[in-house]
Amino acid sequence: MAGKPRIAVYWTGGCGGCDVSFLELGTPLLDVLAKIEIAFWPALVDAKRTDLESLPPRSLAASLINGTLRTDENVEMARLLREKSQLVIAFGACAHLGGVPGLANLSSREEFLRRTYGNGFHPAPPPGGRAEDSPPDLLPRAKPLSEEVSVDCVLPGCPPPPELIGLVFDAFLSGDPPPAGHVFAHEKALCEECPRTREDRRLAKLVRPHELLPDPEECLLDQGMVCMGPVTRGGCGAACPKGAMPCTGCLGPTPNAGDPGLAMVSALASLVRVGEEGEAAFAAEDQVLDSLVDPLGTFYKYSLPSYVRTGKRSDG
Amino acid sequence: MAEPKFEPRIVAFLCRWCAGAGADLAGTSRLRYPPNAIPIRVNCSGRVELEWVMEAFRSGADGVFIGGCHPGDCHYVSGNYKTRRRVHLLRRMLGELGIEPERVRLEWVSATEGAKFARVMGKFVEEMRALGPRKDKAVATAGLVAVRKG
Amino acid sequence: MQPSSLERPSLRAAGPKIGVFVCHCGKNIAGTVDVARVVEALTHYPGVVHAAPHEYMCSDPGQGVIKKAIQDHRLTGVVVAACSPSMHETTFRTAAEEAGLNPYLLEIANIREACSWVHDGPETTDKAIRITRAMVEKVKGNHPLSPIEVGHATKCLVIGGGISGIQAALDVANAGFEVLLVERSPSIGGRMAQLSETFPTLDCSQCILTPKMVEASRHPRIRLLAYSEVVEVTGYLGNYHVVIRKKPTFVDPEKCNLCGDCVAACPIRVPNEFDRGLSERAAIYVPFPQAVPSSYALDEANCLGLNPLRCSECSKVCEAKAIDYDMREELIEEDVGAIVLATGYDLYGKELMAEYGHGTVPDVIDSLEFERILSAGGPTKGEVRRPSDGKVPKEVVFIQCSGSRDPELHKSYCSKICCMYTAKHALLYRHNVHDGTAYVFYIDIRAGGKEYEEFVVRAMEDERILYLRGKVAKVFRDGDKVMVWGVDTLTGKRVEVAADLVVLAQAMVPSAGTGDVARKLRIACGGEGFLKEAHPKLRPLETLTAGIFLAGAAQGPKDIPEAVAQGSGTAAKAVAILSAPTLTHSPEVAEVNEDLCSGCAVCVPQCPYGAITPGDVAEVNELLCEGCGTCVAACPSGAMVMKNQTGPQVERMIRAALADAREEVEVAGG
Amino acid sequence: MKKLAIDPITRLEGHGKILLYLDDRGGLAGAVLQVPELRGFESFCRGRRGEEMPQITERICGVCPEAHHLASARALDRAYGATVPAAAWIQRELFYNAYIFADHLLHLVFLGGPDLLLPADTPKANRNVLGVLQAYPKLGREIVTVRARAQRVLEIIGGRAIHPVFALPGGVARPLTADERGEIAGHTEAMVGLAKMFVPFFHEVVLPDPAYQSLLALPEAQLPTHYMGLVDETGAPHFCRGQVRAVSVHGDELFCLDEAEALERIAERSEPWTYVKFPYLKEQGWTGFEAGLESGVYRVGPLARLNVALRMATPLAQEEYERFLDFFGEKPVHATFAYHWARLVELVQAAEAAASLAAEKDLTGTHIRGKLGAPGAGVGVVEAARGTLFHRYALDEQGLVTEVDLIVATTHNAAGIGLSVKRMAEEVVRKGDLDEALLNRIEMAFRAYDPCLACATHFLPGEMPLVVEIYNAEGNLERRISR
Repeated sequence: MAGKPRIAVYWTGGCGGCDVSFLELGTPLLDVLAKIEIAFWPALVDAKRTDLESLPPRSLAASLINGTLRTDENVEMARLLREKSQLVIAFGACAHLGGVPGLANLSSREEFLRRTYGNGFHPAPPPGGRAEDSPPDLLPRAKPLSEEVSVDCVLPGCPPPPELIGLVFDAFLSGDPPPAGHVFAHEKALCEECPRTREDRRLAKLVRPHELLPDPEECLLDQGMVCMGPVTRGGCGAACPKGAMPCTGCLGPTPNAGDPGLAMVSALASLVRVGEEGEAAFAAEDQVLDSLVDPLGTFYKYSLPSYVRTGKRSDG
Repeated sequence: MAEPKFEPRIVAFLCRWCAGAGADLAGTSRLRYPPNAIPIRVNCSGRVELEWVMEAFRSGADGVFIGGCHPGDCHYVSGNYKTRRRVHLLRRMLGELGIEPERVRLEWVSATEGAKFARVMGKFVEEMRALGPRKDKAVATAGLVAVRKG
Repeated sequence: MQPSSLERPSLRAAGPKIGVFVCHCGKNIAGTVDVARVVEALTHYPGVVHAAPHEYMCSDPGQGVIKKAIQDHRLTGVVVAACSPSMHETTFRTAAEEAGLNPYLLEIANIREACSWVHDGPETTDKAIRITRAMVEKVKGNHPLSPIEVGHATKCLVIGGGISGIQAALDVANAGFEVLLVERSPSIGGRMAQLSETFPTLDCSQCILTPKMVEASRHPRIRLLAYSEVVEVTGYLGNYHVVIRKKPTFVDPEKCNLCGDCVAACPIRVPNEFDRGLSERAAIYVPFPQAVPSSYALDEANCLGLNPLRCSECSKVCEAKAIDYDMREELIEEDVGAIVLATGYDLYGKELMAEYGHGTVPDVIDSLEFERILSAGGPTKGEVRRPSDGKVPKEVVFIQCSGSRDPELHKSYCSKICCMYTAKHALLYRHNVHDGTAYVFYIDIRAGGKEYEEFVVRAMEDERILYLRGKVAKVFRDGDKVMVWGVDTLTGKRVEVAADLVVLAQAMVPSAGTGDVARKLRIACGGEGFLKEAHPKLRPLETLTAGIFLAGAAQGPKDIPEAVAQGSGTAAKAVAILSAPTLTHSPEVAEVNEDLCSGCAVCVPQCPYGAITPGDVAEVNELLCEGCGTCVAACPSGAMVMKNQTGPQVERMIRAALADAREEVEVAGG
Repeated sequence: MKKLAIDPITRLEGHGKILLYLDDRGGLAGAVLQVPELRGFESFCRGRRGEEMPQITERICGVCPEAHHLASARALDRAYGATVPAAAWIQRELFYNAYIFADHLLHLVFLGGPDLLLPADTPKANRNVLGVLQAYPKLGREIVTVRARAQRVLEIIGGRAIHPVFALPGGVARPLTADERGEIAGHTEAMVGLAKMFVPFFHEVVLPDPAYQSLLALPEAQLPTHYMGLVDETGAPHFCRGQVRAVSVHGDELFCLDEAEALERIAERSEPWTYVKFPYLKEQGWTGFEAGLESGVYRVGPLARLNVALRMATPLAQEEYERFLDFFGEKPVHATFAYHWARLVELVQAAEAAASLAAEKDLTGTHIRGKLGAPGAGVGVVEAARGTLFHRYALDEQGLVTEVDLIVATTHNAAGIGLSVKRMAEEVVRKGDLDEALLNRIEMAFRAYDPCLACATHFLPGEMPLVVEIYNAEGNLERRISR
């Protein structure tokens, strides 16, 4: 059918930051909205699930889905949108890699229900209500979108920077859809766009952001901060390092970095130097390495469900 | 009926100049050690990517052995030091992932230490037998972007 | 330049045609490995189009089988399952090349040293299959490569003007190549110039050395840079760029006629290093009469002062007007193709010998001091007189292994030449002092060398030289005597000698500047500080850095003939490089995927060879890269790639190694 | 017994479900607001690095990350026993006022606003931001532009507009430059300009609208509860520091305390049929879902803040505040739909405050990190756009989080919202035949609170269109209405 391409934007469950970031397009947003037809975008318009259900398969040009998959309902909606869409775009870090809520996978569902509500909390229907009225159950673990439906391309970030959102629509309205698996961010790591200077590539110590007021010019890694920049895609303009805070990896790893945690471990360990290398320095080097706390939470802040299934928890 | 004895699967990354040569010497000296480990030769232990260690675990390995030159003897001066640090940090992470850190073993073996190679390899296999099969689940999933291009 | 393997389509794209050849190696492999089963298993392995066994793969017929198959099946890769690659990799790769297959598309699966020789029982065959499968995966990912070719400079730098360096310089120069001979002190000649006579022939050291020194200084293709030091060395095999600092001597060698008036005029007197402090010299001096270059030098450190000029007595008396206070140091830059390191040795300081009086007893001297005393040109004009009072010593004790073979307190190694020169010392002493008695304390005698044993026996048979087997426990001053307490372990008796002179055969240690030079050249030193050879047996003259060679005692204790032989040996090595039309370098090096490199520079400090230059994208100097791959494993973006051993390639090997022998391994995913 | 399921409710941040139970005579037997998801931040924040908490907890909500970011930083200041230097404080406050401004604007235009700015009979297709932009092109454009400028202020100071990264225990990440101050000043000026433009618009267009008048007067929309909010030393509402003041249904002070003690005055109860927890004032205790003097139910947010405050902090806001009080003639104001007006008053104060902070000399000061002591436990409080937000952490000696407790705006309001919904439902049900517009009135009841159910349970927010299903006593589907 001719006319404007029809798209859907939906959150299975993100914090809403992705949608707000969309709004940050500002006036360009209105231009974009003029060129497309929003068939379904709860954040903005009052179309309903029934409308969506009534659409023929693949009648939507694209769906941008953000959020971690956490409940059965999330999965249902993702499948529904997949069925109705030609392109499914993972929109934001949660859909892309599992996102911050994916850190929940570090503990079991039971454990965090207990911790949140105290012992003996079991979902139940309201007074006079029936079983189906009790709150929906959670999936055993948080999942990225690609674990339940096939994803055509990715718009990464937490949230995706408006410029990158712009790219998607440029690509999209230009008529030729992006290649399968395309990620709307740079292939190169953040360092490429980071204005900080890299002088002496060696780590004599590790410091945490609150322990050091960093030099405004020098690379944060060289100053001992665990900056994920080297393993993380560019595309945000190195916003965090510019703000004197280390990159935490929200745009996800570069195409060949593989597992971002392993890549960081390798890079950090390679850079640690305490005096001359050699047996005499082993103990001191280990001290530096051991000063790294919470490696999983640090390296997989946005990607735990994509890369890590800890053996600690029973995996449903 | 009795359980069949558990035989650990092991991948051994051996540097060409020391551990690899040591393994060859163990061969020429006809020393016996258990066959559980499949050797993969690299120029330097510094070449060993942590991705490989994980790939081994992903592919079902019960242990990973890395053999390099003794401190001070690295053919490439300092590759073995880098490996030592990487493995040290990796072990810590493995613990949090529910994989026993002992499943990754780094050993210094010189070209002249055929006997030592046979001994440490035998010992490692023995320890892996004692440790039993891996209790953790698959370690990393190949998500949309987790697979690297060749 | 090597076309990038990243640009070339992977062979897998075209569909690999791999041939697998399994060697029986007689019973060596077939004895424990069921070769037929290996062949069978590999025949069905994805990508393998041909698999065959052979009794002896490395034999001509064996190689023939491979060559034929390469042509018949148009193989895109070959795996030879046989002995360790260190045995026959070259053999088989050459064969492949002869059959028209790029040699880097052939790999060896080691199923002998790593399998058939170390295991028995059924798992042995299973392991052999896994090893071979993994190697098939590697070959699938390999790209054809060809060695990197590079031009080079044709000069040679020799560092150290001792006999070894002189020999190297002469041999290279005589082969028709230009040589820079750099010597730290004002004259070449080194230790040998200090010696009196040489064992076992007892001919005069100076007499046989001087002609070589002169030849070196006169040689049209040798540029002699005495009183000079290497400041900086950059570059790589065939193309080293060196910066040399020539210190000012303040005397124009052209004008200086060696009259010596300046020495008389000079108010300064300092201990003469050449005589080990047993004589004095002026601040302006020639180290020794036969010095080359033959010119005086004013040693700035001891002169009253040049800036401002405090004395200038020497220039006043110099009729030749050879003295030039304005002479400044010179920085000389040269491109050289090869470097010979011959920085020589020092003696282990006697002040470190607590048991022998901390070097505070004037009549306890080291072997080089005794050499000077014995030399005709020495402080005593060749008469044996002791330092304290110039008396002729009647009882002299020689102590061997002083500081050597003593892991607890001193050096653990044997200094190798002490047995010989001590015998020489004792004999020469006896020739000098006919009524004198020489005692030699030794642990055992090491006289391995042509006519060496005979020489020592000659000394032992001189009844006035008493060889006492045992170590000296204590040496101390007692009046004008030096008491020596030891034990004769043969008789078990305590021995006490009230000696007039004690000579310590001090251990040999690397010369003072050795570590410094090693750092500048980025080559390794061993535990004891001696320069480290590439292989103790098979590559004794080479270092791990291609194009840098070791000669003489800087690499370990040596006597003169060995040092000379090494000089010539390194010359041959150097000439091999200098005479080559171009140099080749292994193409299996790291390379940067410029589409992925963010310039984060994590790789830069990983490289021990300084082969990586940081920038918007990192840059690898293929010729400096030795292919260790440490940078590749460190690269956070997976942008640094090892040619023919990429990460994904090895990951496929891992999968192949672990998958059950039966199951089809999934080879995609790279 | 029939059940009405309004699932899910829309134009708010988060998933929500309203269940109405009708007896056989069609009367309302019960009404609950159910929040059907959770993410368990309390659980997985444990073990994380303390200094990461501002950046982790802000992922609870992408609409008000700034509130979590600063509440978290405040808790860490306390946990590390740090005194925040002036320069850092000014950065934080300026940042925070810009946030309140932008967030209130978001609600007035994108979320709750359409209910007021557009006539009640507006077709649903237009009852959204686009409708607003069509109806008021000039103001609409201005709002979009100025909101963008406010977001830019957040970006300059926070490092990023959404999910900022600048707050650290004891201070902020970096000093601001003179140029940055210059740009900020320009933006804050524009914010004040918009506020000046919005106020008359409200009085000329929105307030006189009989529809709004009736909502304000609607008996079902009067909810006499206690109120809680943050006030500065002068008794004016302050969004990110001061003391927590609570007043009773009659306006008497219940307490005025520092965050830690204030937190002691609150207890939480959880109901198995929802993931949201229900806080109440300990002293009054939990007497079930009911308002009134005896009940422990209290409300927070713009209306609550104006009710606990003695005055506003800035001149223009004070003027509007007085107009507000004159209109109702009583304090506390209990009219739920007064939340919207209160929001406007605060929007004015936020703009004015931001402007004056932009002029502070110390804004570009370089002493921005207070000295940190050994890590311990700490409570932080701020006023999120929609109400009081508590973060409480305990850290171990490594500075890793061992305990987390979050009480957020909408949680405080959960009981109140439930009540408002129930009463509105009663009214709607009494009117009999249920149509979409009527159902929207039920939603308007909670939209007034600008609730953030995302925050409320730290679950994944999602907005779903409204579907109402009416079941008969046997539980068979009788009718399905969709707007």
